Amino acid sequence: MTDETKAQLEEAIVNLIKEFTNKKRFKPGDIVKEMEMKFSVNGVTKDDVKAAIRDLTDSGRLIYGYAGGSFLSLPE
Amino acid sequence: MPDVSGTKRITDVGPHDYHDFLHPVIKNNYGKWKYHEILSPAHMVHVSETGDKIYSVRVGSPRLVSGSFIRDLCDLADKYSGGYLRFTTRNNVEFLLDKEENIEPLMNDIKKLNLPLGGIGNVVANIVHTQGWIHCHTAASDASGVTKALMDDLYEYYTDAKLPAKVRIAFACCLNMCGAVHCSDIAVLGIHRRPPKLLPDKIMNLCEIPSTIASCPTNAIRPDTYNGKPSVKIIEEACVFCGNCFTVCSGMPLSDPLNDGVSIWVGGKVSNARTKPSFSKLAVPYLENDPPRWPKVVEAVKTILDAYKNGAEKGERVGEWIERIGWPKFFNITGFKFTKYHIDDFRLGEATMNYSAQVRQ
Amino acid sequence: MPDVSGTKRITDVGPHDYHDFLHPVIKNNYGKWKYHEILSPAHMVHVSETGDKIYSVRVGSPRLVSGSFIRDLCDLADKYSGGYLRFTTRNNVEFLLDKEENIEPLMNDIKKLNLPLGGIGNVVANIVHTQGWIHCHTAASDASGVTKALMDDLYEYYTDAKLPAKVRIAFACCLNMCGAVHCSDIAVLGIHRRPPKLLPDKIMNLCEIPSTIASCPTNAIRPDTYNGKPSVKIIEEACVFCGNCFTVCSGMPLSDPLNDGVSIWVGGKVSNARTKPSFSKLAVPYLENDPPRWPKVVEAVKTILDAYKNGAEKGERVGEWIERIGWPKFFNITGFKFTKYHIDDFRLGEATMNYSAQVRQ
Amino acid sequence: MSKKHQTPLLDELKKGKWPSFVTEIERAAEKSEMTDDLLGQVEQSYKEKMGHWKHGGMVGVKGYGGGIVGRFSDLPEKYPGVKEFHTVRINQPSGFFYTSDILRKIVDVGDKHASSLYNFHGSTGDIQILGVKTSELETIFQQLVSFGFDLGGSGSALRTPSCCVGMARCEFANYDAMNMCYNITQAFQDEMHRPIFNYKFKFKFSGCGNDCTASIARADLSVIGTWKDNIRIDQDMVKEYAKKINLHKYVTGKCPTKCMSYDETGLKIDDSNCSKCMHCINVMPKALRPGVKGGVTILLGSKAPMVSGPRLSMVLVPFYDVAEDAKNGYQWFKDLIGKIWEFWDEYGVSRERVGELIQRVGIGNFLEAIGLEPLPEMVSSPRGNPFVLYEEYVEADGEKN
Amino acid sequence: MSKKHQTPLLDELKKGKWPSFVTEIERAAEKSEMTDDLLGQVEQSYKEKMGHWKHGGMVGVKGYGGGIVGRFSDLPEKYPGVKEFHTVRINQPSGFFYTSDILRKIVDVGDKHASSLYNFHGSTGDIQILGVKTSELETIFQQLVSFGFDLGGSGSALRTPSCCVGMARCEFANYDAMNMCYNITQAFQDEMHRPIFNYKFKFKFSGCGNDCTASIARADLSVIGTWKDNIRIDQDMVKEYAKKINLHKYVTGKCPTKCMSYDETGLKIDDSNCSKCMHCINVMPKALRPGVKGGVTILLGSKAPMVSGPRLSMVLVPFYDVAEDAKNGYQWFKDLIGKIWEFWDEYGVSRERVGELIQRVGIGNFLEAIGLEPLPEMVSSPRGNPFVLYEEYVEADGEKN
Ligand code: SRM
Ligand code: SRM
Ligand code: SRM
Ligand code: SRM
Ligand code: SF4
Ligand code: SF4
Ligand code: SF4
Ligand code: SF4
Ligand code: SF4
Ligand code: SF4
Ligand code: SF4
Ligand code: SF4
Repeated sequence: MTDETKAQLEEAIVNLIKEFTNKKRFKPGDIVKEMEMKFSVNGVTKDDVKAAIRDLTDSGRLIYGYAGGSFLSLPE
Repeated sequence: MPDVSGTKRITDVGPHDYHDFLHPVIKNNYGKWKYHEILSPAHMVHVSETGDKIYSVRVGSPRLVSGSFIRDLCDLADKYSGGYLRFTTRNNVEFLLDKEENIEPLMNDIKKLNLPLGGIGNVVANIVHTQGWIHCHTAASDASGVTKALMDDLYEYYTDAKLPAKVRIAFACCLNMCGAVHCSDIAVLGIHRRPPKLLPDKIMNLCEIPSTIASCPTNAIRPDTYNGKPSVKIIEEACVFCGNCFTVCSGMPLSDPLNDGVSIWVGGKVSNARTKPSFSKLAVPYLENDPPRWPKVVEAVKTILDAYKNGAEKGERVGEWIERIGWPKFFNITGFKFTKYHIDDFRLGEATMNYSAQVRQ
Repeated sequence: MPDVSGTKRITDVGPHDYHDFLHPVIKNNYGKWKYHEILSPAHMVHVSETGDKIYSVRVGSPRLVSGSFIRDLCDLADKYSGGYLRFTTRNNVEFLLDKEENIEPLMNDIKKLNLPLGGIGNVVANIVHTQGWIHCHTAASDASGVTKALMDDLYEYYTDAKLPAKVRIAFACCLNMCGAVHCSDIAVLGIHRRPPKLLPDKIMNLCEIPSTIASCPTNAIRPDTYNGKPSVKIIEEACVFCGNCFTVCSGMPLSDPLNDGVSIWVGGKVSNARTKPSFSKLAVPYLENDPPRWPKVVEAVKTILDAYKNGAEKGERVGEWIERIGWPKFFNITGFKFTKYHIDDFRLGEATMNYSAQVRQ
Repeated sequence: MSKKHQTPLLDELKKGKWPSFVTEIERAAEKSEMTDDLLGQVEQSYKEKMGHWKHGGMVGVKGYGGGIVGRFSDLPEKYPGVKEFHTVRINQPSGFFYTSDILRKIVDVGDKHASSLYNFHGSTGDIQILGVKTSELETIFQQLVSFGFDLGGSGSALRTPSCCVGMARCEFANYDAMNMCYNITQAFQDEMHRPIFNYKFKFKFSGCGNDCTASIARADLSVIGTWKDNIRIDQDMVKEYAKKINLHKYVTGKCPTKCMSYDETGLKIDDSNCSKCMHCINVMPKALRPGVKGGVTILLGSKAPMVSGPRLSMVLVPFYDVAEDAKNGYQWFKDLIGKIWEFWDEYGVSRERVGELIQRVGIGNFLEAIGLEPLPEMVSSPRGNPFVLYEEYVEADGEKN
Repeated sequence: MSKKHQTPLLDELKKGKWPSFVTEIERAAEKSEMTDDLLGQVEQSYKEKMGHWKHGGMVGVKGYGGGIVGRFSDLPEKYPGVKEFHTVRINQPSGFFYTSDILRKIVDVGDKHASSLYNFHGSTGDIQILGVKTSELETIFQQLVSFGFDLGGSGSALRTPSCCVGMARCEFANYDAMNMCYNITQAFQDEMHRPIFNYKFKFKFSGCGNDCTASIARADLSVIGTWKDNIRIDQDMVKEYAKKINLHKYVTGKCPTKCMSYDETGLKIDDSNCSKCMHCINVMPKALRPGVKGGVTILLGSKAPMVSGPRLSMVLVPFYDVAEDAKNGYQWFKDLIGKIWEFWDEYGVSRERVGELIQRVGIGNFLEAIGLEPLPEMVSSPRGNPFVLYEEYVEADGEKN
C-alpha cells in the first residue's frame, strides 16, 4: 500500500465515522469490511485497515468507545 | 499526564514473565511434582520426584481489598516464604513455603490479622463474586455484601472440612453472570422482575436501534418511532427482565428497588471428575433484596448446605447428590416450592423434561 | 352395496368386547398372575396365584398375510388351544394353551407350516415395519422386502436366544416413521436425497399454500406465484428431503430412484428398565435401494448385531452397550464412517454435543 | 389360477426361511382377482426402485371421517386390479385376543370383498384389510358391524387406542390396561369416527414401565402402570437367583436410583427411592413383584419426527389412582382428556400434535389451563438458564401483582 | 482522617468473622480521598436497594481499545470523589504468582493514583485497580509498563487469558499450562488491546480435567490437559488406600466409564476406555498419576447466558500434542485460532460469541471451514432426528455430486 493510499484510507475512515455520528456505531470489524470494499482496487487488505486504525487511535484522531461492544468514534 | 511527545510510547509489553515470580523450589521442581497431601483445611504439601517439598498455606480474602491488605500479605511473605506468594483462581491467597517450621508462626500471624485460614479440601470454597453496587451499572443486587453475609455465616465451613465434597458458591449481580454462577454447586443471582423503563430521548441519542432489538433473548423489543425518529417499544408480556438491552442501550434502565432481588441456583459443576460438567439449576426463583445482610438468602443457602451435608455420600458434589436422590426429594427436603418458573421454557427447555416413567412414588 | 334406506344404519359400536375372546384360564386368573418362566425362545408359562398355568407358544408372522394364513392359524388353535390365540404388539402370534402336552404337537404342526418358532427372550424380535411399495404413496423404500431379507438372514437370532438382551429392529419407508424407528435398538429408514419436484399445475389445483409452507421443518418452502396464482418455491439448500410437503401437497413428489435409499439407526429404547427411553441415533447416513434383497443393508445390520453380541454385557440393550463403550468405539468397531451428517444440526441439536473433557484417548 | 405377471425379483423373496409376504400375496391372489395386479405393480416398483401409488383423497364410509385409507394406483391401465386399493382399519379387541371363530369371520369378509390381504396388525393396533374397492366399503363396514366390530381411526381424529396384554397374561400389570383401553375407546367413539381435532391423537396403555406397547414413543397420551408401595420380595427366591446371577453386577448395580443392596441378610430396597423402572423385577420375576397399590403414570406428547423432531412422552401426572377412578368409569381421566382436547382445540393449529403445541405455548401455561400443579416429577432437572418470566411483582403503592 | 459519611448499614458488614470489604474500603479511604465518597454512595445504594453507577462510554488509554472499564457516578454532586471511578485491568502473571516486591510496586501505583482499592483478581483473571480518574489513566499505564506489566482485555477483543497453577505446583498437570498461557497472550497482544472482534473472546488453560480455571464454563476456547497412555499405578499405595477407603464404592464404582476393577490382585484399568476424568487419581493421588504422554483436549464455545442461554465448551480437538507443538512456539495452535477468528470475522454478527455463531451456522460447516474432521468424540451421541441435509446425490447421467 502506498503512503498516498494509506492517507486516503485513514481519511476515509475518519470521514465515515464523522458522517454517521449519532447514527451508527462503527465496530472496527465494520470499518475493515467497509474499507476493504471501498479500496478493493487499491488492493487494501484487512491488515492494512487494521494498521490504519492503529495509526488513527495511536495518534488520538479516533478513540475507542464501549456500549455492550467496542466501537470507534471521534474524540469527544 | 507525563509528556510523551517525542518519545515512542511503549505498549504491548504483555503480561510479566511469570518465571520471575516463582519460588526457587518451584522452579527446580516445575513439572516434577509427584503427589500432594492435604495436611489441614489451611495447608497442604506437594512432594516432588526429587524429594523436594513445597508447603502451601491458604488464606481467605474478600477479593475487594485495600493496598494496605496487600502490603500486609507482602510483609508476611517476606517474613515466612521468601517473599513468594500466589492467588488462587477463587481469590484465596497462598503462601508458598519450603520450611515446615515456618508454617505455624505464619498461621499465627495470619490469625492476628483476623484472616481466615482454610479453603482446602471438603470446605465451602471462597465465593466467586462480582462488582455489584460497588462498581457496576447493571447490578440488581450487591455482590460484596451478600458474599460477606454468607461467608460470615459459613465461616466454619471454610476453616473446617465438614462436607462430603468441596462446595463452590458463586454470586453474580445480574444475568451477565460475570463469573461462575451458571456452573456452581450453589449460586446466588441478582435479578430484576420488571421490564425496562423506556427513556425515549436517551434511546434516540445514545442507542443503536438494530443492536438494541437484537439484544433481546425473547424478541420482546420491537421497532417503533418517537418524534418521527427510530425508537423501540417493548412487548412486556415477553420480557424476561434480563437487562441485556440496558447493556447496549442506556435508555432502558431496569432497576426497581421494589422488585429487584436474587434467585438461588444449585447443582452446577465444572470439573470432569466422575460426571460431566453441568449447569446450575433453579432452586428458589426470588428472594427480595434485604441489605445489609440478606438473611433470607443466607438461610436458603444454609438450608441447601444442611440438606447436602446430611444426605450426600462421601465425595459427592451437590449436583451429584441431587441427581441421585432426585429433584422431587430435593424440593421436599429443602421445603422450596416447585413452580412453573422451574420448568425450562427457554430455547432448549424441551430437553429438560422427564421423558420416562421413571418416577419415585 | 346393500340398500340401507329406511333402516337406521348401525354405527359407533366400537371395538368388540375382549372378554368374549379370553381363554377360560385367563378369565379365571385375570390379574392374579404371579410369575412367568421362559421355557424356550418359543414358549413360556405364566403361573397364577391360584396355581393355574397358561402356556404361550409364539410364532413369527410376516404381518402382511393372506386369509389362508389366518385360517391356518385358526385350524391350529382349534386343534390345540381351544380356539384361543392372540397377536403381540410386534405382530407375532401366540397360542394360549392350558395343556402342557399340547405344546410339542402344536410346535410340530407349526414347523410343518414352515413358520418360525421363537421371539421370546434375548432374541431378535419380529421387525416392526410399515407399508412401503405395497401400499403407501410416500415410500422411499420397501418395508416388506427389507424386513424379509433381514429376517431371512437373522432367522437363527429369532429362533435361538443368542444375544445379551432382546434386540428390537424397526423399518419405516419414509420419515413419517409409522412405527418404532425413532426408538429402536436398530432401525432402517427409507429416505430421499433430492428436493421435491414442483408440479405447478397440481400445486395450484390441489394444494393449500399456507399449510404446504407450514409443513416444512426447515422453512425451505416459500410463497411464490405461478401464472399469477399463489404457488410455492423451494430453497433447495435448506431442504432436508423429509417429504412432509408431499404429504399435504401431491404436487411436490420426491421419489427419485437414483437417490432414494435407506439410513441405519441404533441405540433407541422404549422401556424404562434401568435407563430412560431414548431415541435411535444415526449410524449409517445412506445406503442405496438394492431390491430384492438389499444386501448392504443386511450387512450393516449384521455388523451392528455382531459387534453388539461380542461386546455387550448380559442384559445390556444395544444403546446401553454403546453408551458404555462410547460412540467413538462404536464407529471404530463397526467401521462406519462418522461424518458431519451424524452431528445433529436440527432444533435441539446443541443438546447432543460433548460438553466435557471426558474423552477416551 | 396362473400368474398374470412375471415377478422374477419378488420371486427371490419367496426363498429363505422367514415366512414370505410374496407367498402370502400369491396365496391371496388365489382368492381374489385384484391381488394378481398387486404383484405386478410391486414387481415394477422393485425394478424401478420407486412406488406407484397416488394420494388417497376422499374415500370413506357414510358418516365416518376415518377408518379407511384411500389408495389409487398411478398405473391403473396396466394394473386395473389395484386401480382402487384402499385399506380398511378395524379396531382390534383389547390385548389382540381372538378366537378362531371370530378371526374366520373377519377373513371371510376380506376374502370375499377385498384382496384377501391383511395386516395383523397395523402399527397403531388396527386389523387392516388391504385392497378394498370404493364400492365395497359400505358392505364390509356393515358386515363388520354385524358381528360387533367397528372401524378404527385415521385422519385428524382419535386414533385406535391399544394396550398390552396386561392383567390377562402378565404378572407385572399394575392396573387393568385392557379394560381401560376398552372403556376409553368406547367413550370416545365420536372423536374417533368424526375427525374434529387439529391432527391425530393416540392413546396407548401399558401395564408397567416395560411399556410393551411402546406408548412412551408412539402415543400422544401414554398410560403406564406403576405402584405406590413396596416391591414384594420373596427372599428365598432371591437366594435362588443369587446362585445363578451375580446380583451385584446385574441387579443392584443396574438399578437407576441405586436404591437396592444385597448381602447375606438378603435384598434390601429403599422403596422411597425406587423409580419403578421394573429392572430388578424383570430379572427376578419369581422373587420380586410390583407393590399392591397399583396405579398409573400419565405421560403426554410422543410422536414421530414431523415437523419439529421426534418426541417421547413426558410426565404429566406422576401417579393416578386408576383403580379408584375405574369405579367411576374413569371419569377423572376422561375429564382430564377433555381439558387437554379443549386446550388443543383452542390454541393448536392445523397438523400440530398436542406435544408440539404444549412446547410452543409453554408447559407452565398448559398446566395452568388444564388445572394441574407443576411438579418436579415432570422434569429431569429444573431450568438451567435465568430467563424466567416472573409474573409477580410489587407496585409502588405496595400492591402485589 | 474522619469519615465524611455516616454508613450504619455498611457498618453492619464490618462485623462477623470473614474479612470485611467495608473495612477494606475504609482502609483504602485512609490512603485516597476519593474512596470516602465510595462509602457514601454504596451506603445510599444499601438504603435504596439500587445502584448508582452510569454506563462507561469512552474511557481508555491512547491507542488501546480495552483494559479500562469506564464508570461514572449518577450522583456526582453528592459524591464528587466517585464522579469518575474507572477500573484498570492489569494482565496478571501466569498462575497468579507474585513476589512481595512486585505486589508492592503495583499497589504503590494504585494507592497513589487511584482509590487504593483492588480486586485480586477479577473473574477473568486480571488484577483490577478500582477508582481511577480519567486524568490518571495514562500515568498508571506508563508506570505499569515501566515495571513490565500491561493492561488486560475488555470490550470486543481478546480477553485476558488465564491458567491454573499447573506444573508449577500440581502433580496432575498434563502440559505446561502456564507457559502456553504466557506464550499465547504475548502472541495475541494486538487482538487484546485493539478490539477488532464481533465480541469478547476468552482463553483459559487448565492442566487436567479437574479444570481449576473453570475453562469449560467460562472460556470461548478451553484448553484442558489429558493424556494418551496409561494411568501410572503404584499398587502398593493402592493397597494402603484400600485400608482407608471402600475402593469399590468410592473409586471404581464412580468411574464414569466403569473401566476399573479392584480385587486382591490389585487395581486394573482398561485405559482404552478411560475418559481421563481424573476421579480415581483425585481420590488416590499417592497411588495414581496421569500417563506420561500428556496433551490437551481443545474445547470451544462456553459463555454466560446472554443472548441464547448459558453454554459449556464442546470438544473441538480430542487430542492435541501440545508438547510437540510447543517446540514450534505453538504454531499449530495459533493457526487453528487464526482460522477460528477468520470464520468468526466472516460469518459472525456483532455481539455474537463464537459458540453462538457455530451453533447458528452448523458445526459441520464450521469444521469444514477450519479444516477439522468431524469426530464422534465431539458429540455425546449422534443425531436422533432424520432431518439430514444430504449434499451428495447422483444425476440422471450417472454423475455424482
Ligand atoms: C489452587 C487451585 C488452582 C489454582 O491455579 O489456583 C486448585 C488447586 C487444587 N485443586 Fe482444584 N484448584 C482450584 C480451583 C478449582 C476449580 C475452579 C473453581 O472452583 O472455580 C475447580 C472446578 C470446580 C468445579 O468442578 O465446579 C477445581 C476442581 C478440582 C477438583 C475436582 C473436584 C470434583 O470432584 O469435582 C479436584 C480434585 C479433588 O478435589 O479431589 C481438584 C484438586 C485440586 C488439587 C488437589 C490439585 C493438586 O494436586 O494440587 C489442588 C488443591 C485442592 C483444594 O483446593 O482443595 N480441583 N479446582 C484453585 C483453588 C481455588 C480455591 O482457592 O478454592
Ligand atoms: C407379548 C408382549 C406384550 C403384548 O401385549 O403383546 C410382551 C410380553 C412380555 N414382555 Fe415385553 N412384550 C411385548 C412387547 C414389548 C415392547 C414393545 C416392542 O418391542 O415394540 C417392549 C419395549 C421395547 C423397548 O424397550 O424398546 C417390551 C419391553 C419389555 C421389557 C424391557 C426390556 C428391557 O430390558 O429394556 C421386558 C422385561 C424383560 O424382557 O426382562 C419385557 C417383558 C415381557 C414379559 C416377560 C412380561 C411377562 O411377564 O409376561 C413378556 C414376554 C417377554 C418376551 O417376549 O420376551 N418386555 N416388550 C409383546 C411381545 C412383542 C413381541 O412379539 O416381540
Ligand atoms: C398403516 C400404518 C403403517 C403400518 O403399516 O402399520 C400407517 C400408515 C400411514 N401413516 Fe402412519 N401409519 C401407521 C402408524 C403410525 C405410527 C405408529 C403408531 O401409531 O404407533 C406412527 C408414529 C407415531 C405417531 O403418531 O407420531 C405414524 C406416523 C405417521 C405420520 C407422522 C405423524 C407425525 O406427527 O409426525 C404420518 C404423516 C401424517 O400424519 O401426515 C403418517 C401417515 C400415514 C399415511 C396415512 C400416509 C400419509 O401420509 O397419508 C400412511 C398410510 C399408508 C397406507 O397406504 O396404508 N403416519 N403412523 C399404521 C397404522 C395402522 C393402524 O391403524 O394400526
Ligand atoms: C470485572 C468483572 C467481574 C468481577 O467482578 O470480577 C466483570 C465485569 C463486567 N462484565 Fe463481565 N466481568 C468479569 C468477568 C466475566 C466472566 C467470567 C470470566 O471471564 O471467567 C463472564 C462469564 C463468561 C463469559 O465471558 O461469558 C462475564 C460475562 C459478562 C457478560 C455476558 C457475556 C455473554 O456473552 O453472555 C457481559 C455483558 C456484555 O458483554 O455485554 C459482561 C459485562 C461486564 C461489564 C463490562 C458490564 C457491562 O455490561 O458493560 C462489567 C463491568 C463491571 C465493572 O464496572 O467493573 N460480562 N464477565 C470480570 C472481569 C474482571 C477481569 O478482567 O478479570
Ligand atoms: S454480574 Fe452484571 S452487575 Fe455484576 S459485574 Fe457483571 S455485568 Fe456487572
Ligand atoms: S430486559 Fe431482556 S427480555 Fe426484557 S426487553 Fe430487555 S433484552 Fe428483552
Ligand atoms: S412410513 Fe411413510 S411410506 Fe411407510 S407407511 Fe408410513 S407414511 Fe407410508
Ligand atoms: S421435503 Fe421436507 S424439507 Fe424439503 S421442502 Fe418438503 S417439507 Fe421442506
Ligand atoms: S407392559 Fe408390563 S404389564 Fe404390560 S405386558 Fe409388558 S411387562 Fe406385562
Ligand atoms: S424397580 Fe428399578 S428403580 Fe426400583 S428397585 Fe428395581 S431396579 Fe431399582
Ligand atoms: S486443573 Fe488439574 S493441573 Fe491444573 S491445578 Fe487443577 S488439578 Fe492441577
Ligand atoms: S480417570 Fe476417570 S475414567 Fe479414567 S479410570 Fe479414573 S475414574 Fe475411570
